[in-house]
Amino acid sequence: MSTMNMIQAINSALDVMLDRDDDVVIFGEDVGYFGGVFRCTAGLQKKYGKTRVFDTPIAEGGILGTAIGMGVYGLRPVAEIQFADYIYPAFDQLVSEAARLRYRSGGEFWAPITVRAPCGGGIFGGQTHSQSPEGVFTHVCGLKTVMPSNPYDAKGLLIAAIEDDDPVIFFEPKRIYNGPFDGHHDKPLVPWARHPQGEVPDGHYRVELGKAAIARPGSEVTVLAYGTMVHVCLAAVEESGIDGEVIDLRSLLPIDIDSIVESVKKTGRCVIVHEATRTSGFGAELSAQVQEHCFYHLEAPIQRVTGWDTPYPHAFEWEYFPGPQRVTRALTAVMEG
Amino acid sequence: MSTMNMIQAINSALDVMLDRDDDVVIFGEDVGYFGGVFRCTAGLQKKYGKTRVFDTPIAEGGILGTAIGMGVYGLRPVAEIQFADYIYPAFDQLVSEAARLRYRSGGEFWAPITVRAPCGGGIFGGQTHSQSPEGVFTHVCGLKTVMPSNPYDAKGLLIAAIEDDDPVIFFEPKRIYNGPFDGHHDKPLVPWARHPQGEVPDGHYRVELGKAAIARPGSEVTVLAYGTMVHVCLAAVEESGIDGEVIDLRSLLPIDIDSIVESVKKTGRCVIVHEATRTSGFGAELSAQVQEHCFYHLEAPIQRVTGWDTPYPHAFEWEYFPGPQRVTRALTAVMEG
Amino acid sequence: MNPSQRLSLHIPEPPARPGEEPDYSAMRIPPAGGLERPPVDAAATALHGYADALIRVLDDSGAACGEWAPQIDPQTLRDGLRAMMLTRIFDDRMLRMQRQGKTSFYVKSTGEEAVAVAQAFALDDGDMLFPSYRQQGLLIARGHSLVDMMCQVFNNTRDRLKGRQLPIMYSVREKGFFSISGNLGTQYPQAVGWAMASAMKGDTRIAASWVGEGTTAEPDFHHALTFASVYQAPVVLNVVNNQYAISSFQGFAGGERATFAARAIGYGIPGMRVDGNDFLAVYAVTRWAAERARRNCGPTLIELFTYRADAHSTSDDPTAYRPSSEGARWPLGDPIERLKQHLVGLGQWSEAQHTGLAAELDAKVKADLKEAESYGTLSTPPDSPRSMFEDVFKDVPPHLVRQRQEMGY
Amino acid sequence: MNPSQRLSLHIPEPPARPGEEPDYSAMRIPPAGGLERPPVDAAATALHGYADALIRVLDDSGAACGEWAPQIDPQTLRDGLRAMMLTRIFDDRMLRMQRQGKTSFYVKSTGEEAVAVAQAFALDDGDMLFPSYRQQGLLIARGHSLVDMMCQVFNNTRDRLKGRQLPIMYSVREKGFFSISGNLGTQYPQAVGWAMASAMKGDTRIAASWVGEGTTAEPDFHHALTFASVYQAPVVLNVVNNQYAISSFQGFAGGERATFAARAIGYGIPGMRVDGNDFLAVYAVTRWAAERARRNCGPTLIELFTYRADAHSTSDDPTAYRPSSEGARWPLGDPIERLKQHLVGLGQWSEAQHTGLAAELDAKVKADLKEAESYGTLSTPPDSPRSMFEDVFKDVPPHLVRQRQEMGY
Ligand SMILES: Cc1ncc(C[n+]2csc(CCOP(=O)(O)OP(=O)(O)O)c2C)c(N)n1
Ligand SMILES: Cc1ncc(C[n+]2csc(CCOP(=O)(O)OP(=O)(O)O)c2C)c(N)n1
Ligand SMILES: [Mg+2]
Ligand SMILES: [Mg+2]
Repeated sequence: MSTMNMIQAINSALDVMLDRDDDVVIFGEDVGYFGGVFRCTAGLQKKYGKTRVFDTPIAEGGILGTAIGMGVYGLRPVAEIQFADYIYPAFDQLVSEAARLRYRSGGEFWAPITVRAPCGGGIFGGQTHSQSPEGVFTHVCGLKTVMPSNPYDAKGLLIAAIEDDDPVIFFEPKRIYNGPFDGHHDKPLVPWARHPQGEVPDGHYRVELGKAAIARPGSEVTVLAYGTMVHVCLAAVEESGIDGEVIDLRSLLPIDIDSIVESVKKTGRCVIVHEATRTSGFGAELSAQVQEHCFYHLEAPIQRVTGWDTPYPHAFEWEYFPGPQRVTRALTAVMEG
Repeated sequence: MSTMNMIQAINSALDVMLDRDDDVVIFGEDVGYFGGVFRCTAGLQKKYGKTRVFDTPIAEGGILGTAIGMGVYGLRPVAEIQFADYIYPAFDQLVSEAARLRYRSGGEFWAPITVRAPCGGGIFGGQTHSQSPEGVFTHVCGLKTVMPSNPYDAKGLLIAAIEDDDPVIFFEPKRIYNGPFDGHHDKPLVPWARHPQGEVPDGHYRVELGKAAIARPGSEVTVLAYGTMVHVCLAAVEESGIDGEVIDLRSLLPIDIDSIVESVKKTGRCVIVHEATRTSGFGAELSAQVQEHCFYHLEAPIQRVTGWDTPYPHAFEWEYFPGPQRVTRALTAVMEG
Repeated sequence: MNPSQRLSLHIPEPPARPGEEPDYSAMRIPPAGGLERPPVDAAATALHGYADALIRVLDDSGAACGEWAPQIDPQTLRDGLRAMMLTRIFDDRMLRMQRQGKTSFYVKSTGEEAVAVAQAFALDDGDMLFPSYRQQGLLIARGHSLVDMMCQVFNNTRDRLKGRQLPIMYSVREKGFFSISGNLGTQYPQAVGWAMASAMKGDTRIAASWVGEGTTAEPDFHHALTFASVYQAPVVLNVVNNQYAISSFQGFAGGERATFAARAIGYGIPGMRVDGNDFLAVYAVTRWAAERARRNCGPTLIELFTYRADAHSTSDDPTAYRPSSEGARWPLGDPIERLKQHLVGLGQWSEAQHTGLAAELDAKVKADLKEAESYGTLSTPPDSPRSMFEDVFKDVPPHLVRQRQEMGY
Repeated sequence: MNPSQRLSLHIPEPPARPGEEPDYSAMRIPPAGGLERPPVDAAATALHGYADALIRVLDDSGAACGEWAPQIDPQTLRDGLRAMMLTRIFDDRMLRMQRQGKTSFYVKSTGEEAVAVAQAFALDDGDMLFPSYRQQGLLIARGHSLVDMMCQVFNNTRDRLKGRQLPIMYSVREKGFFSISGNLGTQYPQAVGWAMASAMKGDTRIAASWVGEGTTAEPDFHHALTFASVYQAPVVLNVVNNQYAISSFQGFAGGERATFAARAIGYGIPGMRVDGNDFLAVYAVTRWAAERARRNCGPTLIELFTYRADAHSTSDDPTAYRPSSEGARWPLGDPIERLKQHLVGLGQWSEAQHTGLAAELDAKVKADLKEAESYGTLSTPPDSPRSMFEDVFKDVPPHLVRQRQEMGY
């Protein structure tokens, strides 16, 4: 057991997997000698050699195209997309190839790739270093989409993703790399070292894909969130005094609908929170499913708290970011509604 | 006034716009001399010359990248993506560029492009000639997404799209190019010539983007659909004997939420139908918005009838396609529920 | 400079359109046997000339000439001829099936059979193939069951792809034949990735991939060449220049300005241009490239110059955009005829043998077809629709179980 | 062939890593003035040699040599020197602003000033520029207001981009300077499209665009070259090879195997390689390419060989991946020093004038900064957040009005 921040936990997951499985290879822009712009692969090239951990050309489509080929050969490639905002040039290889390969080949070929991509805002990254594109991947049959909210889950989910025989997109909310940022940007960040989920086993363990976690049990309203927003929601629940049950989805697809339904049937109310833009974001799917399954238990309209439907504006970061105040407002509304 | 099928109506819209506005140019794979694999641009190169209507390299990203540049120059480019399934290589230019250009440049530059893309299945096209990817574009701030259901609207919406100063993705449900296919694949197709909306003015007219149409008024349940599914829903309503109000959305973004809300408040019930896969499809957003706006009017859970969450399977086309039977089942369920 | 000169846009125009007479008199066809065969470890920079050249072995009389003439025993050549003939007969027969409504779609490779067949012969059996939709000859050359291929085209009860794929989008793992994608070019970087993996693992197998000349404009062409160059991947990348991409002639892919083999130069990769209708030349160049890759000397790009003798697919009618006489006038002939002539010249084949073989293959295809049809055609779906929900993921997740149940299964 | 030979993967390795001594002794630096200046309408095929060459005008003594030496009057050269110096001083000062927390991010162009400045001088004012984030020199050379640039970097009340963009992602329509994208390479095909439009309309203006050598691996590089070639678009496409892409040396973009100028060959486009730190050579080659484009002779790819003398951006620390002595040992010198030396040699400049100009520019930048800061810095947002909902579309649609109201505006 060690104290790790999320970068260290991710590094540890990669280290464990490189060590256990000779077929694991890691590559991406600046991930080799340098160790990644966020340092998630620091030290790994030195430890495992240049053909296990290496730099690539700046071509996200080429990175994922070759990753698929390696996966078909029998390797377990882990590719880094430097920022989630830069995943779009690889969209075709993900959507048309990785996602459909097993299906279209009648199960003959598949691509057990893991795609790591730092996502989300709150770091003054502007419109091209702040996006949360997870929603679109959940519309693509054949991809699994994951987003951890803490170092323990990050390591366990990443190991599970690498060991999974399906392609997994693993989004890393970079705002919480160093600590559980709760949206109070004017207060100092608590480091992971002072958070229970900063305690991370050194060795191998898995956090199952497709299982949500109850981040905080509660009785009055179910709050669905993932990534950074889990901490924002926890803060809002505390500050509002409303007894919210905060569910950390962890895995968006497959989604742990049973845990969600159980909670909403209990509370009768639901608030959904994500940083991504609202229209057709993953919150829409959550809302649709909750009302499909829990219609007769709902006592108020489901509320969505999300990024606005605009690009991420650099100077108005905190007006854009769905912080605890906005979540609190939604909690209050859903209690009244 | 002429009788036109949807291909002719689209051709007519392009013809009218090429004639009216010297800045309109049309290009794409096989659209020039040949006139397009679906013949939508037939005759136009001959009429307007090779620099107004021309073929391109097979590079969807290049087509839209250059289209944006032409738009910045001051032209109104209309680009064809041969099948919507092949729009993904252009995803980055659409999402990161066309959609954000006006915003990121503070309004200095914009890309008034129109992207035409035949979409949808039911033509035995298999997984790469049948997709309905409209949902992901509605998650992208700065794009407008449109899908007509008949020749009259196709022409009027396409003209409005070309004249619009924002980028518009114009999806053409190819299954209804020749007639209002209602999902009864074992019955002969009624041609547009025998349908009132096959009557199309020869000249210029616009169908405003962002306005839905009531395809059939009704009192018992609101049915939200677009493209081919409008006809499937109309058939299902007739066959079920349930007095459904079928709303043809026409424009997904911007969405005519007022018309939807008005109808659902009246009927108290809602069924959403699209051909695209279910999870995180546009139906999710519709469902979320309907329950946000009409929660206290809803008498039963909103139902979604969609393509299954699998790639489009060639041999099981009709098991996959959300036909009138499945819609009828949902109508019945929502009446009982 | 005259600043008032107005700019104008160039739009490529093919040599001839319907109603015009194609004229190939200006086409530069170098003589067979005129080029050196460089050592397989030659520096890429020493090979620039091959990108503008046309490697040819068979001369007009069918004799094999020059350094590139490969050492192949007559039996192998006869096997190659057989595979090409079988491919053509198979194609013709399957086209008829489509016309009869027994399947929805078909793509022929008529006129281009030497590409797939000679290349399959030049590669090792363990080498991994990442084809486009027009290399059915690879499967036939590797001796794959025609019945199996037909069952896929028919989407019948024995369709190994469970009715999921468009006809001809084969996938045959045991023959090292990768699942064909409907999306152009995506297999190209995948082949490079496979080859990189093989190199990482100290394997001896190489990869090969194919795209049409039209597809070179797609990003994945660039990705493949970049990654192959950077990591010196053991891969043979082929561009089948059949001069058409549906209705667009090669000028819309850049063919007016340079050869497709020349694309390789900028990546420091050898670009070898070969007469794609010359079985021996295709075999020799592919063998050279494969050997080069296997010796860790890196990737090669091969442009196979040929002519799409028939329609793009069953959805296409080429008379709408090119003169119908064009194919007959195309000067590089037919690959089957040319190999036949060579074998006859060697005294290893005769007109009678040829007619006999054609009849035998025809009978074989008919018999296979009969068997395949006995398992059904498009109207007889392969399996229960229940299988529709399988293989989206390795295990069927709960939401797909629910949807399957919703469908009634 | 030895079939049992095991394959292995090549991973590029830069000449030197931290702790090692960079050694440029093997670098081939051709003498200045050694190359012919071909006519601007020369066939692309006649120009292959320039892709492997290095066009240089200024020799070690600062004298202009050979056919490529452009005819520029001394005042223009002094203006060029001034613009380069101003760019460097501006960069240095803005870096300090970032370090002081007055903005979130900055990107310098130190060592590469000749690229943007000489190219801006070589193009006409009406020509449209599609830059990457490292060509601030273009704006400065076109005389754009530094205050305006600073206000964008500060995202203050006068930020013409309304606080929406990351610092340095300028957009200045009236200077023909296209909105910079954070996504690498996307501007390249856009420039080609703009040039195509200009040609369609019979205009006389051409387009120019810039990417780094690392960015050549992106698909849009390939798209731009393909479309430029097919339609012979009047565009000048520049690759700034500063040898680094963040931490990755040029080998990861293919630089171990061929030059970046050589990429052009496969598209039938001239690829001209130029000493990017030689103001006169950059000017001359750009002028040649611009003239070529303006005469309807099509596009040109220019590789500008230079060195990124400083960090990638304020988020980067290059000592982690390259020897800190590398920059000093880099043999092609500093563009400002070299032009200064040339002017001094001509008797058109002096040490005293240089010092005086430096002081003047320094004072100017300070004064401008004072003004810009008076409109606020990052902590003083530009406008009401209400504007956040504008310009997503031309008109604010109902759902954004609702969201704005939800936000309380
Ligand atoms: C990404 C993508 N874009 C467009 C298409 C439609 N399409 C199918 S085949 C084809 C032409 C391909 O031409 P070429 O690469 O020369 O191959 P050939 O058919 O000549 O063998 C086109 C445009 C597609 N399948 N995928
Ligand atoms: C599509 C995309 N991928 C990755 C990045 C992250 N990134 C920003 S700059 C950079 C390096 C670019 O190097 P180069 O093209 O050589 O330009 P230079 O910085 O040297 O001027 C990278 C990888 C990005 N901005 N966009
Ligand atoms: Mg072709
Ligand atoms: Mg660089």
